[in-house]
Amino acid sequence: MLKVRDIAVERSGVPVLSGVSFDLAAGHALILRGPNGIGKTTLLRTLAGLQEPTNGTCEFPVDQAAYASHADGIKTALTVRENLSFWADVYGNTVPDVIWDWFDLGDLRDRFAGTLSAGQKRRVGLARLGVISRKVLFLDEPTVSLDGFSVKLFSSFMRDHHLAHGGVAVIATHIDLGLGEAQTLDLTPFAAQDDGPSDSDEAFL
Amino acid sequence: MLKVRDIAVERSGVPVLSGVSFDLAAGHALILRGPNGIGKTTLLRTLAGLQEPTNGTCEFPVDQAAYASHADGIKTALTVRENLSFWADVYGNTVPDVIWDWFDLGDLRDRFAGTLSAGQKRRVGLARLGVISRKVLFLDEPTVSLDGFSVKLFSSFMRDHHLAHGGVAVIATHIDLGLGEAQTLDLTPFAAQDDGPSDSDEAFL
Amino acid sequence: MSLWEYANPKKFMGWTGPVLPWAFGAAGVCLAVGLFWGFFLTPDDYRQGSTVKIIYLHVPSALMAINAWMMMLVASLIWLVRRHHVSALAAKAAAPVGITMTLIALMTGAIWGQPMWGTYWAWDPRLTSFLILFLFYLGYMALWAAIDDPDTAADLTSVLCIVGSVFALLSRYAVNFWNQGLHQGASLSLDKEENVSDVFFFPLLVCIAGFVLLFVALVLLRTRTEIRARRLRALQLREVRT
Amino acid sequence: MIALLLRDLRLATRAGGGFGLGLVFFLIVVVLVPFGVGPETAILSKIASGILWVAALLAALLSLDRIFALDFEDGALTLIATAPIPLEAVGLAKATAHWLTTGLPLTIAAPVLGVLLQLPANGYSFVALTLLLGTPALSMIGTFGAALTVGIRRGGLLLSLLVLPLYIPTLIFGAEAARRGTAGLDATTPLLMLAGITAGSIALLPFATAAVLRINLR
Amino acid sequence: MIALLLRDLRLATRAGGGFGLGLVFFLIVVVLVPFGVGPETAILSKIASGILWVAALLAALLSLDRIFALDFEDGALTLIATAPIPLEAVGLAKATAHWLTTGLPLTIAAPVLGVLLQLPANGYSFVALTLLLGTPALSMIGTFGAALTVGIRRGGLLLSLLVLPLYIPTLIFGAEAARRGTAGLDATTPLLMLAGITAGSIALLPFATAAVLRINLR
Ligand code: HEM
Ligand SMILES: Nc1ncnc2c1ncn2[C@@H]1O[C@H](COP(=O)(O)OP(=O)(O)OP(=O)(O)O)[C@@H](O)[C@H]1O
Ligand SMILES: Nc1ncnc2c1ncn2[C@@H]1O[C@H](COP(=O)(O)OP(=O)(O)OP(=O)(O)O)[C@@H](O)[C@H]1O
Ligand SMILES: [Mg+2]
Ligand SMILES: [Mg+2]
Repeated sequence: MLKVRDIAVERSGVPVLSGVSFDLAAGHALILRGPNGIGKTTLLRTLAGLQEPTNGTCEFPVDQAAYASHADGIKTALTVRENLSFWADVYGNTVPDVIWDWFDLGDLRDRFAGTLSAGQKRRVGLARLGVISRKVLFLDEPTVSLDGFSVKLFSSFMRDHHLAHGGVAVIATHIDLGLGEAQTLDLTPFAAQDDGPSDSDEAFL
Repeated sequence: MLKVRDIAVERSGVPVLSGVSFDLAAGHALILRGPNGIGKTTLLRTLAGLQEPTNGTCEFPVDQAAYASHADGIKTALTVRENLSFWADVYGNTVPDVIWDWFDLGDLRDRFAGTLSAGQKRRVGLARLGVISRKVLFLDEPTVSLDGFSVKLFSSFMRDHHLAHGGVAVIATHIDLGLGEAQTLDLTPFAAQDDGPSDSDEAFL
Repeated sequence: MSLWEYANPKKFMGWTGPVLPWAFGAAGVCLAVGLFWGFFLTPDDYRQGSTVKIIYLHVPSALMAINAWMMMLVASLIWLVRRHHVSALAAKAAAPVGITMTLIALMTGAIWGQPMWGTYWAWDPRLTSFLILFLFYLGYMALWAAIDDPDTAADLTSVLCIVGSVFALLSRYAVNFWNQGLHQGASLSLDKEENVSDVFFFPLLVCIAGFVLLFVALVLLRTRTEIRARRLRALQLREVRT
Repeated sequence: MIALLLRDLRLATRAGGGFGLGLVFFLIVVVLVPFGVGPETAILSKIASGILWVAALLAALLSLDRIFALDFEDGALTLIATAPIPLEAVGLAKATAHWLTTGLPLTIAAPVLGVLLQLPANGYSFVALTLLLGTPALSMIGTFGAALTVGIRRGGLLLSLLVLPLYIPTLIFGAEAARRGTAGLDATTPLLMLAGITAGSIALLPFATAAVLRINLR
Repeated sequence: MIALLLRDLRLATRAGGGFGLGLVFFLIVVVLVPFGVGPETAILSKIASGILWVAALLAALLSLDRIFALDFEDGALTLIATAPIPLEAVGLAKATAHWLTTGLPLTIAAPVLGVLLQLPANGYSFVALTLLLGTPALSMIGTFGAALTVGIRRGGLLLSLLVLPLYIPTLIFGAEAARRGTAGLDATTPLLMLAGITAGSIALLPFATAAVLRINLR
């Protein structure tokens, strides 16, 4: 469902990763690992279409993809429910009632998002994924600030509601998500050569 | 060195925790645990003096205390070195040369902080603690976004350079820091009574 | 039992409940008498014709506009020093009443200005300082509205009210210096020489009394509403936690 | 697109959302000018329509940085950009929300504030008409400018700098039409030009806005 | 305190830092006014000193929200508040940095821009003098306002609303002194008042600023 071939990415003109390839069949997740600054965020942004790869190709149903970044994009002046319905509207869905249970948000439904704790906010950010129901997810450190229980909520959402229905996911994380069967890709070996100038700098060399 | 007695805290007029007491002798750390939204952040803010406790007392050498929040307070338009020297100046210190090794920042010294990855930024935020050299530290999820190696850097900084020199630290975290000997305090039992209105709402009920 | 006890929200609700209808009643009677007397039982002015009768709305509202701010200043100080919630809420409650008074004074003045000075507006010092007062009210209310946490809002608006008062005084002086005006000088004073003639004066006094009473009644009413809103909030917050 | 528009309007009317503050700023600029210039009626009434236009422009300008920056900072913009709405529609929705919360209230308030500046009697309708025609262009151009500066933290003043030259044609024709109208002269040509600028901006700038957003989110 | 001041100055001069943008805004307002008001010399030279003051005030106003909001958003303000600098000193340092990056450049630029507005010859020194005396008050009052609204996301326009009435006395005395000076009249009283306001603000407002910051960080 997701096919990445020999992709190379750069950040602000500095090459970051190169030669990354992987395949992901429906129902599978890929965990991106690697030390800080290796380029996980950059790779995910590229897959999500926010920046162009400098080399290589990736194939997947673009209209089925969604991206979740470090930042949650939650509006502090809207309630949790309003935040989620906005995303539902944008993606032409409605907010399914089960979402409140999936992410343990029942009690927080009508709280202003600005008054949530770090982890509660993050849960709302993740609930967005359940609302938009896209098949191809690119997630950047989704479990930051979450306690152990919430991490479990997230993994069971991924396993039972996303992957089980034929979704795929590429997830950058530093912790163990408990998605036992997921493939892992350590990006360390793909770090770009220092001497490879970027496409646009190359012209001046 | 740090003595907290029967402290109660609230957030925006809602009681969050009550009856929290603990003692911390020089050279010891306390790990705060508890599910998202239990009140770790609120407790740390109270200890750091940003808000008043609604009850109870805490005693520690105030002029030796420092606080590190979820957010790093790093100026993206300054270089890493400039960021750290600012904090050194504010606390009347200079930036010790060892700091670059402690937090593996040698290569990033003259990068603008805005061009760092999430984890690199966090390392700079932590390096601030080494720069200001205060004895009593209140740390809110210091290892968010850090990879395993950086978490180890942080724990050895805490153990070998902070606690070993008679410092104390109260640390809220969801992961295992590997500070083996540290006490742990789970805040779950201290959640404030549901019917205990805050001082200022009380008058209206 | 100290006087402060009456400022406890529950006590306050207790004693204001019965007082409120009387306050409104008295305000109604004074206004009815004063305005009727003023509008129908006094002669037209020899220069201004019947337009002079606007004075029965204009002067009382102008006085109350200033006094409302004074009251807010006192209430803010009490909140900062003694932290009495009712005091903060009373200041909050007085602002919309005060701004309405300011607007009435401005509008009646403008309507009066057209026949008198041939223009709705002139940058006369008195008028100008009222406009500035209006801005202060607006800022004060906007700050209340912008902050969710009621205690924080009370603290911040109190500081704003105090700092604002100093600058309002300064503006009053500045404006006087800046432009010599068209507007009447003070014509209500103990010094009889300067006063308007008695025919206008007595109904005016009754109207002023009516406005004072109306102000008190409205502020009490609104303070009660604010207290209830706070109570509701407290209950909701408790709800959220259970 | 409607969802986005509704959300923006809702956000604007929430606490701290800034609805009405553009209006207040307009009011305050209009009030300040006499303090600076002095209270003489003769001078004030001559400059009234021009000052109203400049003040409306500044008020519109000041609320521009809210258009995208908030969504950018909390990450919502990235998510919106990867959502199934064309970025052109996003630009248009944002501009519409800006106009509804700023341009329209300004247009309604301008005649009232004209009193303070001693605007001559027949100026009221012209000031209102020109603002009604011109403010949509201000919102659309401003949205483009906001999209240009969205990556820059607190680009507020840079934004003003970029947008103001783009505003000048609108200002010239708008203020000229208002001035001619107030003075009882024929104002057809500037009015037509004003309408043309507005129509052109709305037709073309959403595409530029989308292009620029795409680059800034890269 | 010096460390904070130096940091703020350095940040201001970095990319996107906003140094000089206040100045540019000032320039642009001054340029816009003739477009709005029309080009007649007689009118322009009468309103020149007043418009310069109003424009300077607006430029100062627009850069106010940078004073605390950036530090608040990235958490630096909380850390500074728990650092061993009294908050009063923080307020003063912030106001000083604001003045050095905005008030001072404006003062220097104003006489130059006076040319565009046909300022009469003997007005230049008075405009510069009054701005030099008055802009520190604008920075200090503005810092207080910025501290007041720091908890509110993008409180920019609310900030303007709160600060503008506080600016009025400064504006009146400043503009009046400049006008009288330009017209060759005696300007001693307004100049003294202006100096008084500046001195008073600097003496007292840091305390109010600190109080308000403490509340907002709670
Ligand atoms: C928008 C315009 C106006 C405003 C804001 C305004 C404001 C005020 C204020 C604040 C007072 C109370 C003075 C005091 O007792 O301290 C007052 C009183 C008065 N005004 Fe006006 N005024 C306006 C227009 C006018 C006009 C057009 C007239 C008629 C010529 C007028 C006639 C009076 C008179 C006779 C008093 C009573 C004087 C006194 O008792 O002090 N006003 N006005
Ligand atoms: N805005 C930027 N401008 C320039 N360089 C950047 C920028 N953001 C990140 N970089 C650099 O690009 C490289 C890859 O960063 P990226 O954010 O992709 O890392 P990451 O693997 O996500 O790290 P982390 O685990 O810390 O989030 C790093 O060396 C980083 O310093
Ligand atoms: N700004 C705020 N206004 C009102 N309530 C808040 C605010 N911030 C947090 N809360 C509430 O206060 C309680 C305690 O929050 P706090 O941030 O202290 O939790 P935490 O233990 O740090 O959680 P996390 O692990 O998610 O960071 C939570 O129920 C939260 O919803
Ligand atoms: Mg990353
Ligand atoms: Mg927390």
